[in-house]
Amino acid sequence: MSFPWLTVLMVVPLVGAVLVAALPRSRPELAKWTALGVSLVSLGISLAVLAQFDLDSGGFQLSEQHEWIEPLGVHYALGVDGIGLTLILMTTILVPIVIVAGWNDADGARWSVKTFFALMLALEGLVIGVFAATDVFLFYVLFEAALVPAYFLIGGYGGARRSYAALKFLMFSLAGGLLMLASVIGMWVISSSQGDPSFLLADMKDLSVGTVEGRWLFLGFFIAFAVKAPMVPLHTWLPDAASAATPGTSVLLVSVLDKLGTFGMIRFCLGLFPEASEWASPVVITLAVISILYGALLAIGQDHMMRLIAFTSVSHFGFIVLGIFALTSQSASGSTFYMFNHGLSTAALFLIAGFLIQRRGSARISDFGGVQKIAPIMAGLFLIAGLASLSLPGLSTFVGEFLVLAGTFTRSTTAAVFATLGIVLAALYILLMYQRTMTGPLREDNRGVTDMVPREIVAIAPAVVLLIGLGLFPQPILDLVNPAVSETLEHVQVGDPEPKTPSFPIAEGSSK
Amino acid sequence: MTVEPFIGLSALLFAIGAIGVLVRRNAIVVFMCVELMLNACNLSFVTFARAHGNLDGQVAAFFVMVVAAAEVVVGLAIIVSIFRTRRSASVDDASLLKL
Amino acid sequence: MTSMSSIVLAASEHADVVPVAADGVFSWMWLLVAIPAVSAAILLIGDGAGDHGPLDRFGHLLGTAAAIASFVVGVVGFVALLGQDVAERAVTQDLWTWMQVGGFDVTMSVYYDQLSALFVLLITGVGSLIHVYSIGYMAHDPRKRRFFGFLNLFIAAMLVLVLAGDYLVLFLGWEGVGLASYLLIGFWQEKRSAAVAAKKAFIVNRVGDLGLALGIMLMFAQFGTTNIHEVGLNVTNASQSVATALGLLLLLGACGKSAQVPLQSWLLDAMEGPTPVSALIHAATMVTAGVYLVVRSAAIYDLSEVARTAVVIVGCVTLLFGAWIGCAKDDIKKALAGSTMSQIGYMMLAAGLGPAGYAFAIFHLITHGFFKANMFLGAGSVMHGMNDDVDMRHYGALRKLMPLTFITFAMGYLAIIGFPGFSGFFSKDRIIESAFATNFWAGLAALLGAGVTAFYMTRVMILTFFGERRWREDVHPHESPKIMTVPLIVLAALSVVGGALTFSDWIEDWLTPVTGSEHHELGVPAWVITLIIVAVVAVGASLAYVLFARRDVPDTAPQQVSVFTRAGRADLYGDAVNEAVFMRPGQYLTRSLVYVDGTGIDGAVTGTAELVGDGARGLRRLQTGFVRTYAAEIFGGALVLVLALLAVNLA
Amino acid sequence: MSAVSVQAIVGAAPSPIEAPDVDYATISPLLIILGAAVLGVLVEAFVPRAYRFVTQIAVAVVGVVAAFVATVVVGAGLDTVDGEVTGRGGPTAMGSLSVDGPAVVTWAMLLFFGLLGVLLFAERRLDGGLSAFTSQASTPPGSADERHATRLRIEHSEVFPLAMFALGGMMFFASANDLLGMFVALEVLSLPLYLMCGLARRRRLLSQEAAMKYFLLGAFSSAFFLYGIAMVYGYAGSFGLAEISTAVSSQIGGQNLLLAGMALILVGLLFKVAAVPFHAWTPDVYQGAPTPVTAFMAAGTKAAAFVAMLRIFFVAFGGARWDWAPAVWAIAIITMLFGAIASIAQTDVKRMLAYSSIAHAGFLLVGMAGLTSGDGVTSVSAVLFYLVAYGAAAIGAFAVVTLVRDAGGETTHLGRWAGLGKESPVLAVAFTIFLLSFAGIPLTGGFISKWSVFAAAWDGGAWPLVVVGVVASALALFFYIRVVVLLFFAPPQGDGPTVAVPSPLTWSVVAITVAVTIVLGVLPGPLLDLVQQAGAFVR
Repeated sequence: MSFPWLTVLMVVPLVGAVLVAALPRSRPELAKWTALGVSLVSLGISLAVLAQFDLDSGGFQLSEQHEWIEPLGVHYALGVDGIGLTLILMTTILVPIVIVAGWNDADGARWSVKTFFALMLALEGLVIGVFAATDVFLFYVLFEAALVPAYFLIGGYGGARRSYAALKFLMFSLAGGLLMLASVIGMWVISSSQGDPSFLLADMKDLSVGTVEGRWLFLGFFIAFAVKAPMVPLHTWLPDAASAATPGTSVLLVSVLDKLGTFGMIRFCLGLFPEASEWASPVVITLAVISILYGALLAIGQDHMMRLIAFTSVSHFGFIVLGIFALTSQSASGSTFYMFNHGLSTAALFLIAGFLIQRRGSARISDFGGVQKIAPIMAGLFLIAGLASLSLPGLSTFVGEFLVLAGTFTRSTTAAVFATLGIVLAALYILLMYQRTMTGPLREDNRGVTDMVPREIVAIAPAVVLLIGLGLFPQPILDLVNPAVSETLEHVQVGDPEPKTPSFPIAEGSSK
Repeated sequence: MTVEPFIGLSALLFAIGAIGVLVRRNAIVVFMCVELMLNACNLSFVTFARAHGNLDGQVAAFFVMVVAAAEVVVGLAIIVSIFRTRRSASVDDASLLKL
Repeated sequence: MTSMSSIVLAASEHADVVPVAADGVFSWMWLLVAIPAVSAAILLIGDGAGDHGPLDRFGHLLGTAAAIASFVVGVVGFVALLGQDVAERAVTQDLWTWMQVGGFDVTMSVYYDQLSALFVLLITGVGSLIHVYSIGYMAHDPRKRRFFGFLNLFIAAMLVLVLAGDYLVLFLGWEGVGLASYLLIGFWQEKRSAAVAAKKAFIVNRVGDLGLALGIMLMFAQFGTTNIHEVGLNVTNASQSVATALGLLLLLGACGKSAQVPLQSWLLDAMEGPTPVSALIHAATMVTAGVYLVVRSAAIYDLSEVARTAVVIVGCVTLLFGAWIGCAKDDIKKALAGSTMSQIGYMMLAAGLGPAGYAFAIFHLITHGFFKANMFLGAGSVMHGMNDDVDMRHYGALRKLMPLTFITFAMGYLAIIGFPGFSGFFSKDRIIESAFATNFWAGLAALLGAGVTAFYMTRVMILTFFGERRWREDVHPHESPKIMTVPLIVLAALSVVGGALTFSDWIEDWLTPVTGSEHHELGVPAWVITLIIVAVVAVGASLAYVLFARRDVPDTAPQQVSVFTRAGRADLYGDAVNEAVFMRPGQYLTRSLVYVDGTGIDGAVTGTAELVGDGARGLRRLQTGFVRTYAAEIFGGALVLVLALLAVNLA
Repeated sequence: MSAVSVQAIVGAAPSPIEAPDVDYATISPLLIILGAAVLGVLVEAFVPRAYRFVTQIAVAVVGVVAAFVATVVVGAGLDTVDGEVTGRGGPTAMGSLSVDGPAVVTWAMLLFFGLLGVLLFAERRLDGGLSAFTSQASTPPGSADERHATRLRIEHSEVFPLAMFALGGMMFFASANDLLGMFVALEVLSLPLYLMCGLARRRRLLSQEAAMKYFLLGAFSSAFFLYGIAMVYGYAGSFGLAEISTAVSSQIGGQNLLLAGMALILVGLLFKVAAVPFHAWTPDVYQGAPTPVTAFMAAGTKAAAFVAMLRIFFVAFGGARWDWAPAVWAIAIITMLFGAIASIAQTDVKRMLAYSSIAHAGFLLVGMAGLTSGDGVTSVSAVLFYLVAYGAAAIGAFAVVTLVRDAGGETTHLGRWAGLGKESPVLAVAFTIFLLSFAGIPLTGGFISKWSVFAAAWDGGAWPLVVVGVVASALALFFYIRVVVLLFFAPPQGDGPTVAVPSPLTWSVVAITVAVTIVLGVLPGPLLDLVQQAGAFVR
């Protein structure tokens, strides 16, 4: 057994969480620094994992496997493929950013500062575990367990209506999780009816599941993931949660936790129920397109900044799901890449909006105006984040979005055309928000708004750098993702559609 | 001689007992109705014992009596203590625990 | 084998263009983009240093230097290209793989050929001049550094656009210039009107981009590639309908960028930006990107009659539309903007004529770049002297006080109306000719447009420089500093001699490998057409003279005017239409959706919760606390149970 | 004294009475507990009052521990049998008891609960050095005598022998192999509980009322049970489960007797496990009874009754499965939904726990829909696991309830629990863990138990039950989570709840139950193995 990299990667934040929680309540600064340190260490470890990951040999790597609950065939099994690793990286990158950005968010909250950061680390650890789990049972357990810290982050540190939002979030997720539980049990029964039960993803993939029951079981998983994702009409928890929680929490919620849903769709819906996934894809694609347009239109209609951003995420998740169920290598890789970048761009948006709200004491867009004049740096970064959100070419979000659309186009032109309308709406909601908050004559009651302090700049800078850098050089991550995606699609047994026009014989010495 | 009449009688007794439990207020009477139900059971035990030609049922009857006696002890203890508290043996007065 | 050769024959003449790998000078073409990009980055990140760092003192110099440097590279490249023999004038260099997934493979490549070369010169050349001009024009703006940063950003993006070897890379530049234009239109952000105009420009452009993006997707779906050259080759195998669809989608994109009907509405508002921006982006370069796109995609349009016709119609409509607006505006910049629309209409029209017109489209594009930039800068110079007043009714008799501005502006004027011998004369003449040669009505529209152009430009000229002074009290007109006038002089010179490009059909021959060429024979000899044109122009000009030079000009715009004028002042109701058709319904839609989301979807959830709650309270009431009720429940339950089981048996 | 021996006497008239041969070693746990109970009675009689309480504790604890050891020994010694079902152990004591795998496991479980219960009974630090039980049950509440008795610090140490009797009855109930034995066991376990319910020191009116309600309804339902037995006897001519099952599978005619009998027996058992519509007593009794008793009762009675139910219906009525299964399904569904929904509107912690116990009865009934035997997750193994996890959590939860107090003793109104998270984080976390276990959140015992009953049911083809179960869990979740919100997020009322500092006794109970809940969630393997090794019932 080689060195258990993934276990370490998962355990370090958890241990860190315990450590931070154990620190004396009277020393909040110490807790903050410790948390930051731990998160940076796990970032380092994740990079080490990346370094060990072999791009050429696909499949799951750095795998670990131990018997856990022998009678049920449950294993403690971890392993990463390109998709999982990408999302793990996203998580480990985002958590330090969030910690630095939310440095003072917990001060003066009803709960202690240390708990705030402890919960963040706990969430990080559990989420990493989910991304790395290769045992369905383990996945389910961690998937549900991750809710607990998130729940307390919302309910313990949010603004008004936080406990309502927390409860709503938890209820939606748990209800979805229970449906998934039913499906998991179903899978187990099938597996035990075909020899010794085993929850290993590899074993469950090979089960022969009847068409009809396969579709029912698929539904159980899919709904759970659709709640997380969140897809219309199961999205209503997100705006409430995002508007009630602290910006940092919202980031962890939308950028990290919600990815579990879309990740689960690739890993489990496609992985366990290829037939059902293909069967369901028309409906899912329709829902995804609806999410895209619906989310965008509602975003345009919002006056609360956080709610607006939340709805933009509904729209973006529509793109991600669309890409996954279009079942082409372009769209699926695009979706995975999109997940990564959506994490960064949304994080930037939430955090900067958070700074703004914190300074002005109001989240209503109509309370702002002309901030650009006195806070140019904030305005600039906010604009970049916004442009990333409307996926401007040259920023990494564009790569993901275009891959999704192009891939979808080859599969379903109609869906692609309607989805593409989203880019116009995106421009609308972002630029409207920017115009109303940042530009125009400076309002008197906004004079108090100060520009970003170095700490905040340091927090946002990495995200911006990545957004631009990956916009021009996305290939490293795409190389990471492609093999995993193509394996998944082979498992689903769909190939990319061939170009419809026979290609013209290309003369010698041409560009390619 | 068939068993039906006896069974019918026992069923009747049982029903009377059950109805009594539902309609009477006095705890003592309610309790007596329960005893009546038990005795209805005894009757059918004995009847079936005859029908089957083995003694199990009759033995059972004895067990039931013993148990019933024990029940009386416990039951009366409880009822009496409540009576001493409330000066009333009506089961409807004791309805603080609800909702 | 035979089949393949037949395909080769089927392919239009672009097929025989074979890009050669870049070497020598050409392997440095990426510097064109890199220099301004880096400079832009430096200038913009300089923000971190606060607004009083060294960058704020020397930033504008850096920006200008970057533009000029990149111009030098452009010249070197152009000379080198002249040195190549014709077959090897399409040079391509793969820089890195942008994105590759499955069969989808996009390379960041430089594609430098005759067409790009001309554009590079235009962009960097005019760009540099305008940088220089801006040093003077923006001298007192506190955010000068950022302004030059944006200008550099624009130059870089525009060069990406014209050097792209792949439609997706072109799209990168395409949106890049859109962003730059957004930032520059809204440069004076504290003016709400500016901010709104900027947003409008970006969003209307996005609508166009919708077309371009879908076009690129269609290319991928059809040909499995988005490389411009390969698409050009493969499209010859595609069905008629595919070519048409591609053509129309690209046209939609072009309309957005080039402010062609129906996506014209943003250009006039865009005049909110600083005047150099209007000159560079909204006159000389960016707005012509649409024309570039069409010409670059010649291979596609060659195959679709329908698409070409659409282009022609858009061109004709816009050239009249713009001219009309130009006549009605009192704001000098808006008048010029209208004229820009109309001139680009000419280019579109030419491009729509196919191989017969591509070259002339580009030709007019270049000359227009010269004289329109010249006139905008001139207008800027005037405003500079008039305390940024833009209302021509407040001008008059400036020719004495601003001699240089007057002369240079006049050069531009003569060029645009097509005064014989000036650059505009040649380029416009060619277009109208070939228009007549292809389609009489198109030709007629173009001819009419020429007359109207003469009319409104003469009007501008007279109102601004002739007649008696109508200035406000506190205005003391004065000539602008050298730093501003020198660029004017250069551009004026170019406006005069720009026509030289066509001597001995140089530009046609130069572009032929890219665009192909064909010549429609006119029924009448060319000089007849030319005479007619000159006559029409003369009529337009003299009409304006009669209307505006003879009578004195009211200080405020008269309200009792013909419906034509009123319509023109209202931009022919373009905004009104947009508002009625898109904005209002959109707002209604969003508002109702917000309501639905709150009460409908979320309501369903909370409603269920409440329902359960009520159920719970109901059940709670069952627990009466009366032991006999409980007993009754037990008894009933027992009864039901017994009967149920018996029923199973009896049934 | 069982049916078989009776037959022997009558059968051959002249022959001498042969002594029934009983393998005392095998049933030693039972004997030890009953012995401890009797000893306890003697202690009451002879040990001076000063030492009585302590002595009783000693007797009880020693008895339980000894019985537990004996159980382990017996369990280790069970030999595997391969009949039509694989199992281990078998009938003993002339067939009146069946000491098989499930029985032994249940014994161990019950003894474990018993020990925890005794520890709670023994707690004396919470109420000014007095136990949770009234000084003299005979004195009217608030009377001078009562105050006098309290002043003299008189205490009811009878609860310990009573508890031992109840425990013995439960163990007997779980392993009785004929219906008559079961009836006796049922009464032996019930009668002491009736009394114990009435012994609360505080709020005696409620306590007495609870006792009376429990008693009357219990007697009422046991009458049904008995009448059912009578009918089944009439049908099969014997009380032995084995004989009955042969009759069920072979005999023709008299179906109605059988069916009615099964139904009535079911009534009696469903009453004990608190299934709808025979649940009505549960909230009132759980609330009124002294909390330690509630804890003991909640865990123990359910366990014993469920095992007995499984034994009767799988062993005796297994052949008629398709006659009773639908009824059980229906009741399971009603119970799950009722318990889940009704708990939402509760404002009293103890009542809330009562309703949750009703809901859990429903889930356990789902487990009954599984396979009777096999090497996977069978009904028996699933239900046994569930009972352990649920029992531990329930006892723990009630133990916490005993600690949250105000001037008037325990304060059980939910509103007063607001802000417990600040007052005593440890306690709040512990209670949360129990609630999460009830809700079936992963990494708690509740999750694995829910998981296994659902899996068993699905395996048995009852996937509709699983779906309803999932829905019910979702509903129940809403409630449990709301309580958690209350504990941590809601602003405390007034000065908030006060948490009494208990002796190590209660602490250890809380600690143990928390540990068990977590371990069963994280490492359920060993126990799952155990319950699966236990195999099926052997008749």
